[in-house]
Amino acid sequence: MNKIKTLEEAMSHIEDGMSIMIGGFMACGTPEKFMDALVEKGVKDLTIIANDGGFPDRGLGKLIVNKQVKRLVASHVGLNPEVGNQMNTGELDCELVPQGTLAEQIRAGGNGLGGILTPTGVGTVVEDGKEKIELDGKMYLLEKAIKADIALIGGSIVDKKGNVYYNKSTKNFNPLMATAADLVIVGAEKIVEVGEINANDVMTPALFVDYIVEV
Amino acid sequence: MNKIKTLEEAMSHIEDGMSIMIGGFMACGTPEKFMDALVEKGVKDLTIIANDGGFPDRGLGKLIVNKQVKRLVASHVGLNPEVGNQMNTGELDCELVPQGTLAEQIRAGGNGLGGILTPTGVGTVVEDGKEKIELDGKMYLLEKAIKADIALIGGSIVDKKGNVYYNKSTKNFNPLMATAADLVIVGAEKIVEVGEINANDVMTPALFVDYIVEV
Amino acid sequence: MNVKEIIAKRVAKELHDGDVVNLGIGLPTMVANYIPADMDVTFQSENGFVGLGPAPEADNVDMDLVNAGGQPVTAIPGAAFFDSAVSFSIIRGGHVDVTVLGALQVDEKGNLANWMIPGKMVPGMGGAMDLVVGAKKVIISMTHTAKGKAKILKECNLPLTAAGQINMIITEMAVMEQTDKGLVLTEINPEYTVEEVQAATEATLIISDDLKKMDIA
Amino acid sequence: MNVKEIIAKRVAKELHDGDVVNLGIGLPTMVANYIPADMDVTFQSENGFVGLGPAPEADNVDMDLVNAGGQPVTAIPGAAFFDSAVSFSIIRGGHVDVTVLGALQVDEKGNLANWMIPGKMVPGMGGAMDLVVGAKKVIISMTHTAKGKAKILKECNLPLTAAGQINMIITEMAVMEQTDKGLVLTEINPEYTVEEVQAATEATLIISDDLKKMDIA
Repeated sequence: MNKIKTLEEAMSHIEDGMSIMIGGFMACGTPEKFMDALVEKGVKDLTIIANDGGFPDRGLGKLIVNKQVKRLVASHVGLNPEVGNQMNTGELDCELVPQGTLAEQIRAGGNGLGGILTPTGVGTVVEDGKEKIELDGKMYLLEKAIKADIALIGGSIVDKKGNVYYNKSTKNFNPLMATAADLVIVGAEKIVEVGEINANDVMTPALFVDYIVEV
Repeated sequence: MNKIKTLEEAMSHIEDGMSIMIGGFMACGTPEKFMDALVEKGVKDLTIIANDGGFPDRGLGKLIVNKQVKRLVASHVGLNPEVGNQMNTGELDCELVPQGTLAEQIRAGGNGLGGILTPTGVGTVVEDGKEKIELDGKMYLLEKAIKADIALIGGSIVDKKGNVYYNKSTKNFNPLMATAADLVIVGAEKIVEVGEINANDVMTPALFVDYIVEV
Repeated sequence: MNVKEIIAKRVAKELHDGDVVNLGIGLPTMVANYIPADMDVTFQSENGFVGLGPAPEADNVDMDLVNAGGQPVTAIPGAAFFDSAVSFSIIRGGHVDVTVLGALQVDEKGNLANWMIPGKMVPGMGGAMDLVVGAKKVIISMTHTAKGKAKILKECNLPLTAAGQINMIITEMAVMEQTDKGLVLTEINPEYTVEEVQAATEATLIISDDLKKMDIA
Repeated sequence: MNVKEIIAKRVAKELHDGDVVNLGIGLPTMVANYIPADMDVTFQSENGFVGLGPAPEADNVDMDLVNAGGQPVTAIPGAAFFDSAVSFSIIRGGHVDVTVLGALQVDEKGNLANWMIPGKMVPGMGGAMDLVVGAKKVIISMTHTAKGKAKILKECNLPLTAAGQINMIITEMAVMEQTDKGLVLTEINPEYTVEEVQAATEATLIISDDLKKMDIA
């Protein structure tokens, strides 16, 4: 099982209309080469699930500027004005989700939970259309698990088996998304031999990773 | 803020009737000196939340043999026959919980979720008395968050600020329990200076830890 | 081969290159002995790691590294340790390809009972309920009967571990697959007749048109 | 001091030795400048770490280390990095002692609106909804009015970030604490009268019996 692929091989699995989780936080930890490859490939009508809308020229923001995204699920889109513009024109359907809720929904999707009960968003528009459950006198929203067709994550050091190590604040949504998609592709800044990452320090076990691309 | 305490100082916070989470899996990762100290101290009527019932002479099993436990919440008690004995005599109230559910309940307790929806236990006695929720055609049990007064966890390397690093399979329930109790006491196999654990590799951030005891 | 070896060897044939596998305590553990050397199968241990290796030499025991039974083990290169929440993310989330467990009882509806005998033995379910619900394929490996009494029933009467989650049952007498129509006998130990297998089974077996012989050598 | 400095310095007085603090983007960030050197306050950054340090020198920027605004920062010794689920375990789980955020509107019921102006500006809530629900103490730090219009209202008319979660409001004119009875004016900038503060505030202020002067030097 050789998981190491060329950028082209890996991106060939991404098709129009797919749902894609993209790791990173304001482009930190986002596999930038994957963004460029998707822009070049021109796949469209994508549903993107990510922390934020990136910047117009950095991170997944490029896909939005290039009008490849039909739907965006994110917690913050303030640093990419193009998101607001396309929301206003109706070109982009954008669902805003509290960041901690989004993290839990993706985690739940990856670990077989149907959803979680969170107090976040109670008494706000976030609760619209959702089941509210009172437990021991406190009100919670039932937030459902999220999964995707593809997860594109960025890893700082990846061994040839697919074990991933994230440096500093590049971790963010990457380990969560690695569990929650049918096909997980890691953009590796550095590929090392199996055993070079201390087993204690592996942050995403190899079993979650399908393909590795050196970026 | 000096978090480093003597064994006696740390154990002085544990009183009759308290609920205590004890880290470890079949005694691996359990702070054994804390168990011995509690046996010596003789606190009783404890509610213990842990993966298992330990062994009669190792791990939290000692507390059960010494009849200090009123209630045990655990996933497996087969390796400590004294649990079964005390269940039969009515001395011990033992609630058996699927291991993955217990892990999620403790995690939920530590992170402000009211609970989680799991498919585990549907169609079994585990569902008795619990709310069942159907989502997208699949049935889930609503399992509520668990918290405790005290968490006793074992850390392999702990810095003076309280950042914890767990070696190999000692991790198990320890990082989860560290988030879910009012007072968290770490038994440290080795105490190092702040900064000696790489910030990437910290497994329990210091903010979760109240006291550190060298064991 | 003895009974356990026949079962373990047959279970091993269900594993494929690249699989992530969780083996229950006892008989299922023996399956690891029958994996071809060139096949890349990763063993998951629900106490918190993937990359479970064989038991250590007596002079090389590390008590920080145990399996889900609390026994010292080893880890192979490329192993990864994690906490119990991540461990069950792997299990419940469908990232385990095959789980192999023992059973007290199974039935023709795919139900499994393996965690308690009321009033007698209550070891607890440990990770079994999550494994059975979460793994892509659930294989029950066990002796066909217990002290002459059937364990493959029309309906379990012990408390269930999970309802309708079993995919395959492998015993020393036979291999049975759970289908919408019921339990299909797909392979038989050539030392037994179909009638003998059915006689040792309370559940009604559907005999496969393509009934094969189990390898018992 | 200018308006922002007055506010940031006053907010800093609410922090205690050992506190874990999350500072919102913008004005709240300035609070870090007023922490006494001998006080151990740990800053949490919701993108995934505790132990946030000051901005790096221009020649020492590490793009793997950014704050929740995507700007390069540094980490102090003893820092710890984690993923977004753990980050919000810290936040939602009540392990953040104080969160300091800006606001578009607040009201006398402790409600906060700071994440959107319908039809105009929809940046999203980011981590704010979780922070406000989860932190032990929620401090709103903001200018008292916006272009002469009151921001401290009887009732917010923008979409809420959270209902009833605010504990304290600190502006350049005053310090107000949320109580069961309503918004209590506890400190006032000596350059203003109580009447002037009330005039700039739509909510009805309850004047503390022990009204103190804000330090504006």
